[in-house]
Amino acid sequence: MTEQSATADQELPVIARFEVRRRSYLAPDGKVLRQLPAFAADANVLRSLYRGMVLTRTFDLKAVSLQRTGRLGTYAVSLGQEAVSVGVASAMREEDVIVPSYRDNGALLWRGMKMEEILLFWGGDERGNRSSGPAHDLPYCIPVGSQAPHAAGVAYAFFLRKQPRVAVCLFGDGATSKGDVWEAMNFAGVWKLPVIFVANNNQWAISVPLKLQTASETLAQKAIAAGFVGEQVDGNDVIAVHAAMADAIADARAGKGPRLIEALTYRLSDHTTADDAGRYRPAEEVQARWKEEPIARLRSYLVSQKVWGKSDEEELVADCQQRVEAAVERYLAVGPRAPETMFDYLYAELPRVYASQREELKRNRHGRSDG
Amino acid sequence: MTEQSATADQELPVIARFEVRRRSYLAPDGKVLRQLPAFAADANVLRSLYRGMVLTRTFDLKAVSLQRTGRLGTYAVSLGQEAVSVGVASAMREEDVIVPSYRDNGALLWRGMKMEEILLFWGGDERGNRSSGPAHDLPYCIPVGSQAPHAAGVAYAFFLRKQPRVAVCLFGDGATSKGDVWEAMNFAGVWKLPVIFVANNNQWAISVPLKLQTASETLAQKAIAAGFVGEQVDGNDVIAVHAAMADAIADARAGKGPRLIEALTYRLSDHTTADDAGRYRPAEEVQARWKEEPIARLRSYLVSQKVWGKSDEEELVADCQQRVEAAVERYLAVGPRAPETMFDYLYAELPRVYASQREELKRNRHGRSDG
Amino acid sequence: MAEVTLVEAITLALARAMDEDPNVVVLGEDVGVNGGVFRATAGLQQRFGADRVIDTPLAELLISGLCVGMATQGLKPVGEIQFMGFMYPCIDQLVNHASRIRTRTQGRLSCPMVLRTPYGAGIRAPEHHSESTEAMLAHIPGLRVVTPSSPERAYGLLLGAIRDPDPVVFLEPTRIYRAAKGNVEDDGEALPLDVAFILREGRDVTLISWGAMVKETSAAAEELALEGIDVEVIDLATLKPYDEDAVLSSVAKTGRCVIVHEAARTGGFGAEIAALIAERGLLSLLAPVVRVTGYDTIVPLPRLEQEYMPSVGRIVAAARNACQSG
Amino acid sequence: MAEVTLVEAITLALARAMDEDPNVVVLGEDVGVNGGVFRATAGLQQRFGADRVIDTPLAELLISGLCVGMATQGLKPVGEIQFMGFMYPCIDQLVNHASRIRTRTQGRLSCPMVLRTPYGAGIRAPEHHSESTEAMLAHIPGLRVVTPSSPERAYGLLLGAIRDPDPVVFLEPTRIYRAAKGNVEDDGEALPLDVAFILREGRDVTLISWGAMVKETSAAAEELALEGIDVEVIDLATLKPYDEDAVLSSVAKTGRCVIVHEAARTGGFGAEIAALIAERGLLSLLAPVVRVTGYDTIVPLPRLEQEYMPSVGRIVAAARNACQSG
Ligand SMILES: Cc1ncc(C[n+]2csc(CCOP(=O)(O)OP(=O)(O)O)c2C)c(N)n1
Ligand SMILES: Cc1ncc(C[n+]2csc(CCOP(=O)(O)OP(=O)(O)O)c2C)c(N)n1
Ligand SMILES: [Mg+2]
Ligand SMILES: [Mg+2]
Repeated sequence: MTEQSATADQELPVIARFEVRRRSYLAPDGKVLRQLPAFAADANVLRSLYRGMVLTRTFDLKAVSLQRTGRLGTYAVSLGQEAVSVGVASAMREEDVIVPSYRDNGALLWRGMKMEEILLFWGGDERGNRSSGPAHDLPYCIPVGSQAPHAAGVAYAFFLRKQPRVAVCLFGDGATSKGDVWEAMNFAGVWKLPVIFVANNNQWAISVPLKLQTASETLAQKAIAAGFVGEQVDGNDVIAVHAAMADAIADARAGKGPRLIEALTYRLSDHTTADDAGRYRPAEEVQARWKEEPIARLRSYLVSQKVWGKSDEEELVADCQQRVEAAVERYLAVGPRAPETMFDYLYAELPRVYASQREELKRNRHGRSDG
Repeated sequence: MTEQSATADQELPVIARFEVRRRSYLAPDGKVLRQLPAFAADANVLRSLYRGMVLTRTFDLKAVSLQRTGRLGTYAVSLGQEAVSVGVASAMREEDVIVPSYRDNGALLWRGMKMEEILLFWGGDERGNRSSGPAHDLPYCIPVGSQAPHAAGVAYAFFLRKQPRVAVCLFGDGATSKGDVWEAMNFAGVWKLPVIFVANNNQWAISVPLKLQTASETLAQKAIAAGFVGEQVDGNDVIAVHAAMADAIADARAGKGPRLIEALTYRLSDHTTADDAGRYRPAEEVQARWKEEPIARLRSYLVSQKVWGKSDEEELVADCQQRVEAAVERYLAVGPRAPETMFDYLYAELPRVYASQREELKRNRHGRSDG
Repeated sequence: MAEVTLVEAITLALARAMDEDPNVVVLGEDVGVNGGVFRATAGLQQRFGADRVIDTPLAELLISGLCVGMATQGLKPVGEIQFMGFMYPCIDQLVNHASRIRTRTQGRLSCPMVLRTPYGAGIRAPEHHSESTEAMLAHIPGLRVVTPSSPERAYGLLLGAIRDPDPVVFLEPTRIYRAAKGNVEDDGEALPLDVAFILREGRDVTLISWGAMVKETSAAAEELALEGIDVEVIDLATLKPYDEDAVLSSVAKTGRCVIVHEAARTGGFGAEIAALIAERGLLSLLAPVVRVTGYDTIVPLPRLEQEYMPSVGRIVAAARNACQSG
Repeated sequence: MAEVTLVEAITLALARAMDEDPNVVVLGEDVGVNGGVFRATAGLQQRFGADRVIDTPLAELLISGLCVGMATQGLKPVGEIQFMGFMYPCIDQLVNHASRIRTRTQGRLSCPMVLRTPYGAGIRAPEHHSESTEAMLAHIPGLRVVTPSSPERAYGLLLGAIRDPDPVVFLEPTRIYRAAKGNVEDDGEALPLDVAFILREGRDVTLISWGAMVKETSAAAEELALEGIDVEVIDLATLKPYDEDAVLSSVAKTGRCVIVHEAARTGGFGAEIAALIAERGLLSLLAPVVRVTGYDTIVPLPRLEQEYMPSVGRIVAAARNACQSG
């Protein structure tokens, strides 16, 4: 039978319209683009966001050097993405639950996880995840996107118990290609759950650029498929990230349902310490992006507002250095684990049949015949 | 920190706009709503679509009675959804590939699969899937949504070989909740693959109504998340389904990429012969929907156009009855399979280690000691 | 004390668990108004509400992932997967999360969830509705895999699974959902997990099975008894972790062992049991261990389904052989 | 004839296969410009183009599902899953489709695909990067599961897997990707699937292993030789379907068997081998079969990873025991 051209479509009646909005307040040079949100009038708030970002970067860079010198395992730094981590976590309450990926170091620091705990985990020791952060927070999640259904489940628990709490789920642009994220968003839409999905769009999934990840013009629009609002924010503008999250969380807490926040930023570093981005990404591209990074941006604004100065900066840098160094010392001082402890949290109570395996590990503890 | 109200959103600049259009030509009573597509001027085309739908329904109802009398296994009828099956298949070329679900009987009939083959498969015999339809077509798929990635893979093969062929994937409204469908659509968008996704929205997934399946106003809009166009069609208007598919397939064949077609229809039957919809769905709802069913609708139009009359109808009904009965006889005449054949297509060549198991089946063939 | 079918016993246990603990929620496809495609959740939504008996979208990965998230916050989710053939999308959540959250967080969080699913062939259903791939799950550290073979054990083991502080996959033998009847006291008494049930004591040969095949295995024991062969029948019930002592002490007594399961032979869970015996029960063996199982092929559609399944005849023959040799 | 590492041998085989058959395509995450996170596909995209070496979106289910669809149309897709810990979302496609399309259509369609993935612990990687759950896959009828233990076998077996008309999961031992070096003739010669390789002949005891553990197993054999114990070492290579005859004839000769794998013990593939021996090799056994395996717990993070893995010492001790008893 005859096949006609698609232009016919244009004559058809429209039954649904959608739009995606973008939020940003500070230009890369720190100039104000539009009226700032109310909280930004409080310099203390902005300074604390700034400190959070600087501490995150100081810590991240130290972690990389620890890895380079063989004192830490593979590590995913958040260089250039500190505004996402800090903007998101700072908009949450203690009783809310964060459901992070493996790159949200700044967010977990803000939530109260100790630097030495983060190092311990990436140093290859589960004990790091005991975490001094809120006991109800979920730990780092490594299988990309697989934490999204958890966030929906956590939010469902709040909904069922009628608690005014919100789950916040972070993942990357690559994760938006996974069915897990899709199924979780769709469910959250149906039940109007108090969960905010944050897509940290750093535009790369290891070596895969965004355009090979999806054909959608924005990641925010993916929420349309789940029947709720998606918003894009300038992920290098911590004021925008915090404001967008504060709005979304307030709505979710008020029972207005989920939201997807796309934080558009850029991965200034290699994917992890195990990656060499030089193989797939031109240095020029990275150079250009440095002009947009979030820390200098907020500093320029604070300085322009005369609420931040050279001495503040020097103090902060010194303080961060000192805190990080102290944490590293505590990390390096952590003693080894007894091998048999690999059975200690397998079940609430170790089934009798595995006792002998635990015993064997205990026996071998000091005498493994091949050293 | 302070949380603000979401109304702030409305002041943000819009960076992307989307719309979903709807296609329908015939009102439930067969009256013309808008200018018909060119192909509809040819009465032969419309009559063949009509015949396809009537044959499908005649066959489906016979299959149900076979199941009720213990001569067929569980069967999923397409009662009320014949326009989707026929409208879709009739817009395809022989060299295209259909990737069906378990409910697309009418489409497979149109593609050339024999009625006795369909019965043989649902009668519990794999041999039915040898199918007299195009050898490259995929067979019925039972795990909901899991066929969507196959369709993308088939389309990729066409793309790689630069063949002007299209893959057409059918699934239900429930399937749109599965990550499989989502991942497949997203990939098809990135590579602009020649694949059309058809969501047969019969508004129920067994007992789960659409509103518990997703919060999106339409299923068509889910394509927005994958970066391509989604269109809703009146799934009870075979002219609309065929036209939408013809356009979509023509575009895909011309390299313009994938499309999602939501065919909005209604499941007039139980989910399958194993289901009792009376447990979860009011009879009144179903009654009301009967007014919209596709066969009477097209017939009214054909009659109003004087291209179809009482005698045509009587002939057609008799012909369909006769063809179905003949097919049923051929089905019932199919001999049993030797037990050991369960190994015959496990691998291209049966690995030596399994030969003894095949032998055992052969030995036991007639003498299973417990009868 | 009423006579109920196995699936009715499941419903009783679910209702009891939901009644005694507000943290228990049931979720899955069609579990609400419809009461489940096998009626296992019949009446629960009317009684406990649509918020605690959740009709989910059609997405198995989601169901298992939701359970994990809910469980970390102290809910006790009981997810239903409509058929085991649709459970594969849950494996990622089971292996990478449910079974590890306690270890990953060194006890800070735990995952008290149950994932129920009907399993096994023999109901003349379409493709994918006859799966019996319990061995894949029983290989996962941190998980429990439990399957009942009677209404009494269905009730007691499901209560035990729901109350257990760790994740449990609960496999329900579809074939005997209604065929198996028994008197179940709805007294809230759970049965212990991790222990096998000796259904019949005997001296000559040990028959080990679980789930629906316990029916054929017990029938075989009766038939063998007529021949004067004294059979011990063990229902393993919990496959992960399983009751190694029960297996070893029985074989130490009988010296002969036949393992029966309907899953494909190669890499089936019967292999684990035979391996245990080869390692720690070898010296008491008087005859080779035998596995009577489904064949190493795709479970055929209904027309050949019966030929695929272990029959009483095959079990009897294997046991008879074992008793003759050695 | 050049000395190459195991991962370089993989690259050679992929290049050869793509060169000789235009239907072969490679797809996965980061396989293109980046050449794979382990460089297994290095240079392939430059040589064969971005259409045949496809950087997919981040979605493992998709990768396996695309392979199935492509394969039904005569392409020979070789999908890469970045680590075995991320392969679980593929199991649904492997069990419900790849392994069954030939049976489902009674030969009308087939599924000649290969799904490659690095597997195993020992590289001090983060959680989920040390999985060794081959037993789950080796239980699936209709599938092949193959794993090499040297560059030569990596080259020959991968070529064999790609040319095979049925689906193959190809497990690449991460730990010896670079550690294992060998002289590989890039002559397009495939090695046969479904057969085990006798790496060392011996009379006293049979050591059976596969993948990376062949290294420790062979080292153990050396050590045992010094004690005058004559060891036969078998690399199973293909786990599904596996070479039962090779196992049985070796054990018939030695009467003693130690099976070594790094996966958790319970329900690991070693169980299947021990079960085979208990069923059909029992009479030749002079000592209990022994499994030297990873422990029944979550593979620990790097700090305890080494304690988790079977060591040369544990293998030697087990073999020594076997030789003393009986
Ligand atoms: C399911 C899964 N597949 C593959 C990987 C390996 N991997 C780790 S991070 C990564 C890229 C993730 O990209 P994105 O989601 O954009 O997050 P980003 O790393 O950029 O923050 C990949 C492929 C993984 N961890 N999980
Ligand atoms: C993955 C999977 N889960 C569950 C089922 C059981 N099941 C068969 S059909 C069906 C509902 C499907 O609804 P929909 O996608 O709307 O298609 P429809 O049956 O309405 O045509 C379910 C849950 C299945 N076949 N596959
Ligand atoms: Mg990214
Ligand atoms: Mg439907």
